[in-house]
Amino acid sequence: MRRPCKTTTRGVVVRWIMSEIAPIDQLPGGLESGLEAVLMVADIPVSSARLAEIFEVPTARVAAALETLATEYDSKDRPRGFELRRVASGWRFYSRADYADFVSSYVLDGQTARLSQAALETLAVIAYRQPVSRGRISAIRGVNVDSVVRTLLTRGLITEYPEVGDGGATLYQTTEYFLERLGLGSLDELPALSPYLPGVADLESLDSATYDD
Amino acid sequence: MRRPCKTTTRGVVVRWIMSEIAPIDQLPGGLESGLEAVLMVADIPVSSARLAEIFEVPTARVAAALETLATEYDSKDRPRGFELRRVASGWRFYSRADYADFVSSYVLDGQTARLSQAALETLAVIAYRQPVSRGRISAIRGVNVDSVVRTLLTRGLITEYPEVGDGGATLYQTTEYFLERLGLGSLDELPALSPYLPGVADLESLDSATYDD
Amino acid sequence: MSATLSEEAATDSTTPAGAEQESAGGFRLALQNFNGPFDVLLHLITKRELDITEVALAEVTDEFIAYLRELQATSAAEGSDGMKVLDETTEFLVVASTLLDLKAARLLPRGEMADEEDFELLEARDLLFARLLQYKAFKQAAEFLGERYGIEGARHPREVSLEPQFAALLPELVFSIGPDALAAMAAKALAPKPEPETEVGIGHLHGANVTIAEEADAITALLEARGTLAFTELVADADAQLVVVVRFLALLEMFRQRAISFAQEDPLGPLLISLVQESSFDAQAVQDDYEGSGGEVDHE
Repeated sequence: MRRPCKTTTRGVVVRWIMSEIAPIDQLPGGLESGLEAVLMVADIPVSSARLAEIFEVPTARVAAALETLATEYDSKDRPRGFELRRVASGWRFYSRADYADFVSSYVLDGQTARLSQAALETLAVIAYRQPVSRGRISAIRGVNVDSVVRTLLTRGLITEYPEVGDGGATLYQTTEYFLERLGLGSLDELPALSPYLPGVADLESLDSATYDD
Repeated sequence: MRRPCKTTTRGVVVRWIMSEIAPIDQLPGGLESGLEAVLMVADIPVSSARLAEIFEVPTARVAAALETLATEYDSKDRPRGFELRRVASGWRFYSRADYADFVSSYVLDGQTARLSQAALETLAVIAYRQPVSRGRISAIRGVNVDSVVRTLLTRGLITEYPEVGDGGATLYQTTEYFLERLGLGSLDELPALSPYLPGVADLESLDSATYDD
Repeated sequence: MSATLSEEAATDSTTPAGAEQESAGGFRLALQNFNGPFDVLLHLITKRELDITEVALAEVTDEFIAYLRELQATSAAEGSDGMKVLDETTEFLVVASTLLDLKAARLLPRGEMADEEDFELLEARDLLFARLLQYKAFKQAAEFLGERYGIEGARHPREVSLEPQFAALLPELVFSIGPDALAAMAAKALAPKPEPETEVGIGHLHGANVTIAEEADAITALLEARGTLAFTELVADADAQLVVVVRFLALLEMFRQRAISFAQEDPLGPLLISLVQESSFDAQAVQDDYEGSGGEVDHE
């Protein structure tokens, strides 16, 4: 796989065209393992174009490697418990449908129909401070909120905001479903915070989104 | 692996005792693929005991299958982009550290944010002396620790202990996330403190003798 | 408990980055790089590569003074102004004041615990070294945690949201709260939180309303009124041992800020204290130093 790297300008061009000695090729496992690493932690499907950028290789090479991986996981001899599927926006790891019964029993085990106090508080903060990042919610609540934010996402009460915040942080907002469940027509119908804050002098500043963390 | 399933009562009993023909064994890929499927949707470490319940097989068999998978992923020939690791109270998929550069260019989550020396020292005191009050930590470190404790709380590495200490002081303890984030199976895996340290009992009295007035 | 932290590695790690140039022979302490007074003390002691259980404070002090003499001779030979000597002296005094802080803990009224025998047992030096030993152990532990934290940061756990077909299996949420309850919850979470009571360990120093700032003011007033005074004269009006202790700490602070000068005319003679005329001593800043964050800097 590794070839001597030419240092001439033409050599560099060749490197990119040939795409044989990208940084990922220096690592054991090469591009395929690299793709597995990124996709293993990706929550949403990742396009082959984006993966090509990350690994500095041509999109076609990424696409081919993804197909190879997907086929390998589907092997008749030993189908993996996961599959790599291509959906509209890109590639993502899913659990294999054959094992859905077991996955379901894991998912349902210990589930309740109620949100925990921590989840409700987090939802309240998001409702009044949206769009807001997880870091900001953590700062406001003084605890790590990663897992409750995931629960709220899974439950469809919040969703990712289309734009990213400072430093590329994902922002969250409440959903239509959230309004429905609360019996509200729109976010404007959320009660003002002021009456719930006796003793706080500057209520206006609290209601407007100026919380400093 | 597959055996003809007897339908007599005795056959069912045998099936459970032998633990060879649990439902998962009827599927291609068997227990190993089943474990992969469940762990693929898990967002927290899953214990082998819980997996054993889901697949209706003995815990020892699950533990062995998990070890087999972990070893397979680590194969020298073709290390996978992911690893299966035992942390905190269970098993979980991680991206392999070798590909950290590529993964972190995709993931932006503060995972890599460093902890200051002050935060690490405070965390160490809490890890070894939990549950412990801020006053005790300050006494041990010789400086005020309020802001560092807040940082550790927000990061989810520590949490408040359910009961208060002497004089109503809030006590702190490390979290499951602390173990996960440090890749530890349990607190027992923390190395012993310096062998030159006086006995713990002596230190308790030392801390309180000087500062708890 | 599976392993024991490496003593060697940990000893190295206790040398803060700012102290690297010490191999050139200095005793310099870049205080801003240290993590509180214990850090400085620990550094002083590890620098000498001695088992800290066997080191008496007097030895560290003697060595420091010997070093200062050498430095003084060098700067005289080089014709420099001696500022370096002053800097290092004042820095050492901060360390010395910490030692005194610990000694002070012993001198202060302790209510029903004030048993003479207890005090003898809690001999200040032993106490200090035991505390340092403990601090050192935790520094080693912190290094272990730091390494793990760094290594593990290169791995990312899979924590993705549930695939839709499984999310659909979850029991329909029972929403037990309405908009008002949600607003109340948000208000509570967003309300400014009172700062937690500071629990600084040196609180006992001014438990009886004796503050370093006030005593510094008292000293300044005395010196302005009467010129150069001996320490005994400065504390002649003290009605409690606590005042004597705090006034002494105030002197160290004032010296650190170059607000006063010391003179000792004969060996073991009285220590004479006088105001440095052009100084601008900020008593309140001293108080802040003692009550505030104690040098804790959290860079996150």
